[in-house]
Amino acid sequence: MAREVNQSLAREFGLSADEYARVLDIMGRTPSFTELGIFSVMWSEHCSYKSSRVWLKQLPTKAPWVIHGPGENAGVVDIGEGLAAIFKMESHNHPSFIEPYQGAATGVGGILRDVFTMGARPIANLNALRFGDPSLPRTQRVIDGVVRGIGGYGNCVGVPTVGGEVNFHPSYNGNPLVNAMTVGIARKDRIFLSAAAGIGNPVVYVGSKTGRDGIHGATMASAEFAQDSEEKRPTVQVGDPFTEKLLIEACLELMATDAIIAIQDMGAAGLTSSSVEMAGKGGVGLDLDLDAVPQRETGMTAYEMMLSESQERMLMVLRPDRQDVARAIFEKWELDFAVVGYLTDTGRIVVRHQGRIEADIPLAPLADQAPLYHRPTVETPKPVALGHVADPVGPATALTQLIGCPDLCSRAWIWDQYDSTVGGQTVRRPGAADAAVVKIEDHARALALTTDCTPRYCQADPEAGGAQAVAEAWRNLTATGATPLAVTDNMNFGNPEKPEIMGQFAAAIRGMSAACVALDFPVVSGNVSLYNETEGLPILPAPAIGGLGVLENAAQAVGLALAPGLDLVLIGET
Amino acid sequence: MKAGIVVFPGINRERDMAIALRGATGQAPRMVWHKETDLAGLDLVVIPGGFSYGDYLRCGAMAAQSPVMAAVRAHAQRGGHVLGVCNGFQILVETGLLPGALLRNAGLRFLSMDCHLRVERADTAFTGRWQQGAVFRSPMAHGDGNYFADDATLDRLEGEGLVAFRYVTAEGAVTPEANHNGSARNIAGIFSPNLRVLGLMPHPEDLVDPLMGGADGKPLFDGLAAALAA
Amino acid sequence: MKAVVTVMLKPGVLDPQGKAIGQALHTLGFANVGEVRAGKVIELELAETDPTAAKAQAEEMARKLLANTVIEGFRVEVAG
Amino acid sequence: MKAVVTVMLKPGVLDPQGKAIGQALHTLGFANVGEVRAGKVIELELAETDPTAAKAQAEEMARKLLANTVIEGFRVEVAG
Ligand SMILES: Nc1ncnc2c1ncn2[C@@H]1O[C@H](COP(=O)(O)OP(=O)(O)O)[C@@H](O)[C@H]1O
Repeated sequence: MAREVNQSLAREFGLSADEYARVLDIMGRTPSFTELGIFSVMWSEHCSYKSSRVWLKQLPTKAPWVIHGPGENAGVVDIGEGLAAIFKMESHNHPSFIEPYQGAATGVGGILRDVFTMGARPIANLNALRFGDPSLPRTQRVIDGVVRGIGGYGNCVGVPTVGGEVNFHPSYNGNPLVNAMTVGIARKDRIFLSAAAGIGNPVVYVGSKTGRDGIHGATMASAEFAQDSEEKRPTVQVGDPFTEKLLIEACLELMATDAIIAIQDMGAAGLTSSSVEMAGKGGVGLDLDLDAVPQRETGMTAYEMMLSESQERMLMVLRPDRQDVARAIFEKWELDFAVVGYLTDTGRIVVRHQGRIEADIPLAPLADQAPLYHRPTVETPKPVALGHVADPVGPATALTQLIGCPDLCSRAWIWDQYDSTVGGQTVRRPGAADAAVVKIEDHARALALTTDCTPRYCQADPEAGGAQAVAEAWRNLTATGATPLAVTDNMNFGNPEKPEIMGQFAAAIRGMSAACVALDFPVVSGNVSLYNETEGLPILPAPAIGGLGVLENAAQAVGLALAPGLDLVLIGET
Repeated sequence: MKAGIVVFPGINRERDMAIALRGATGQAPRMVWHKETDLAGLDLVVIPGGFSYGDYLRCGAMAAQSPVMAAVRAHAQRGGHVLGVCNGFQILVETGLLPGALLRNAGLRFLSMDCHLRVERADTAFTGRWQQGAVFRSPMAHGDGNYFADDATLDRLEGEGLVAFRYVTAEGAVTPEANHNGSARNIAGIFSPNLRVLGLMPHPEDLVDPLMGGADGKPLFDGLAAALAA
Repeated sequence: MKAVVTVMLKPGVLDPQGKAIGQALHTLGFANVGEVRAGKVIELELAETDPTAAKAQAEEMARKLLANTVIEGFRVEVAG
Repeated sequence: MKAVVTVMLKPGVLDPQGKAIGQALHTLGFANVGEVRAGKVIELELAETDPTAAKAQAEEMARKLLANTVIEGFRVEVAG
């Protein structure tokens, strides 16, 4: 493991020559192996959004009801009666191709943590899935594993899976899309953020122990698939929904006290990104002692611990006088609890392990000088106008074929595997309305939730496709009687270094922005997944939209079932 | 009626159950942590659904070993009422309070859907609000609900009238199609010989409010509240 | 030492998992597969040096927790 | 003949089942239990009389279906 750090190693770690030069400049010396690892994950596409950030800035993110827009672990909107809805969508595309069950399961676990880390009890999960040609055995295995994985995790943690969407296209044969969304509810005056504060305050690690799971997962999620990726078999993370359930309960119990100053889940690039982001946002330094980190395996190096993606872990900054309260709660729930460091006034992250300083990096430049690319774009050519469409089969046959096709047939075989009623608040289950409706316990209010995108449209015209996805989500919410409030998105695209892909991305953002502005439907959180290509073939672009709306009275929710004797009315031009 | 709900790590339908009980009794049930052993004063002990200890070894196996289950057993031996739903049923069976076992669903998939249940006898504290033979709708959500017992046990259960509910069609017919998880003789729930312990797989507690699609499950809780009124 | 506890469904208890695996193997073209049974194996590291004692302990664990003797049987092997 | 395929998570892969079983055994008072790993065992009846061939077949089945070789390893034993 102790290899010489130089440009060629940096390249293996996914850093370009320019990026490595910038590392040398910031450090003023050759970085250590661990330091190089930290830079590489922090500057990966997955963590830094270096190709997408310039475009994401164009999305409208404000409205009077938005409490926290993008930039926090999840978006937060005011839903009235002193309550806030906290929600976000996230992709687990690459892991789900390598190991469908665990990839999808840990995707659900990750997005749940993003939401409860802010103080919300998760009340609903949704998903947006795209698979390859369903007649291929490989696709069937992926579908089976993904659906089981989503159910396996969500059912066990006891958060109902209430909606989603699925479609199929051969461009997803080697690169399925698995986007998971979680929605939670918190009191709007009890929202927890990640900015660390208070020099000398303890940094506390809770949850599962650290193992060598998924090391370099964040950089993997940012690299195009090559033929040999199945052979390389990178370490896959295994999810532990039981521990996640304990973590939810323990965190919510602690959040009812005044012990927590800042909290952040350990997602991609685990300890590195959580500690760097917490300290960076708070403008403080951080001393980490890796010997104190609960470890599942022996002989782990500093590099491995900093980059491990073991699941079901959180990092918190606590009030020093509340440490015992916190420890007692985590012991009650039989979770690990360890003070692994302290906040400092140095503005640096210092990582110690077995008596050695393994990393010592100034935090401001690690964040401020992170690469930001204005990648070249090429517009997608406008689709040629549709000419006369022949009707070879007649409307009756066309209708039966449509109803039976994989993209439109019943999804009951999926949602029958998801517990959609746990919690006792599901007013409209999957299939019962255009959006799922979930009541808020002890309130009359309910949320309407949906995920939508039509990649075919986005391929033909990314701008119109992006706008259409937003509009469809808005319509689905409206159709239940809800007032649409805000969206989360999951931008799934190919290799951003190709101008035509970046062109799709930019156009989709334009379309989404225009629709969001027109509908007063701001984007409050989201996720970007790039490099969704296999052997150079990109996926159909998929800017998945997760929409959230509110109903003041759950009893007014409208479903799809037609009551007899009513008139059918068609609104809008056909 | 004073009811208590036992909470094991990994249980997740305790709040659904509390809502259903509160709806019937007007009072919040006591939440009993799995390390407690004092159930004094409770008329009804409920073991709710979920994934106790992740169901990682066998559903209900680890919870069955916890301290509170000794107290639940003593409560049952005193003639107290016990209701186990889903994971709770699995735990009761693992504890030996009810016979048989719950195997993996025959189709090997988790099943989350509505099913129809037929009330096999109406002269118990649990079923008094129904007519014998009544059919009601209930959500179910489980991966291991396939009731199994050897033939002698099944014959005894039937002979002694200890089958509580069966999976049936909406019209009340016992058919293989209505038996989603493959249970022996379509059995969805069973009683103890004194009729005071009931275990069942489906979730009537999730259908007690027209807002959530119906109140078909409510008679169970209303019946208990009436029968066990202090 | 290490004890390996193998837990299998008793003969006569339907094993849908084994059946499904058998069918899948046939579909994959493994024609000479007959009956398939699926079970669990639990490997225990025991702080115990006497094989007889280790075996007895593992058997007790199996009876108390690892197997449900209503439906399952078990066997224990002990290794260095 | 009979082939027994034992499938275990690869070393280093998180084993939530094993962890939970270990904790439960401790709670039950089995103090000298160290690491616990949980896996699957699949017993196959094969229409094959040559042990070497039977083993090779079972290994192929394990690679193709019985084990998820991304996270699991397997071993095959053949018995009369
Ligand atoms: N992956 C999924 N998980 C859960 N529910 C799903 C999934 N895919 C589709 N559904 C549900 O199936 C129903 C129909 O889906 P879809 O055809 O996408 O509806 P629409 O076009 O009206 O948005 C919706 O209730 C949706 O929530």
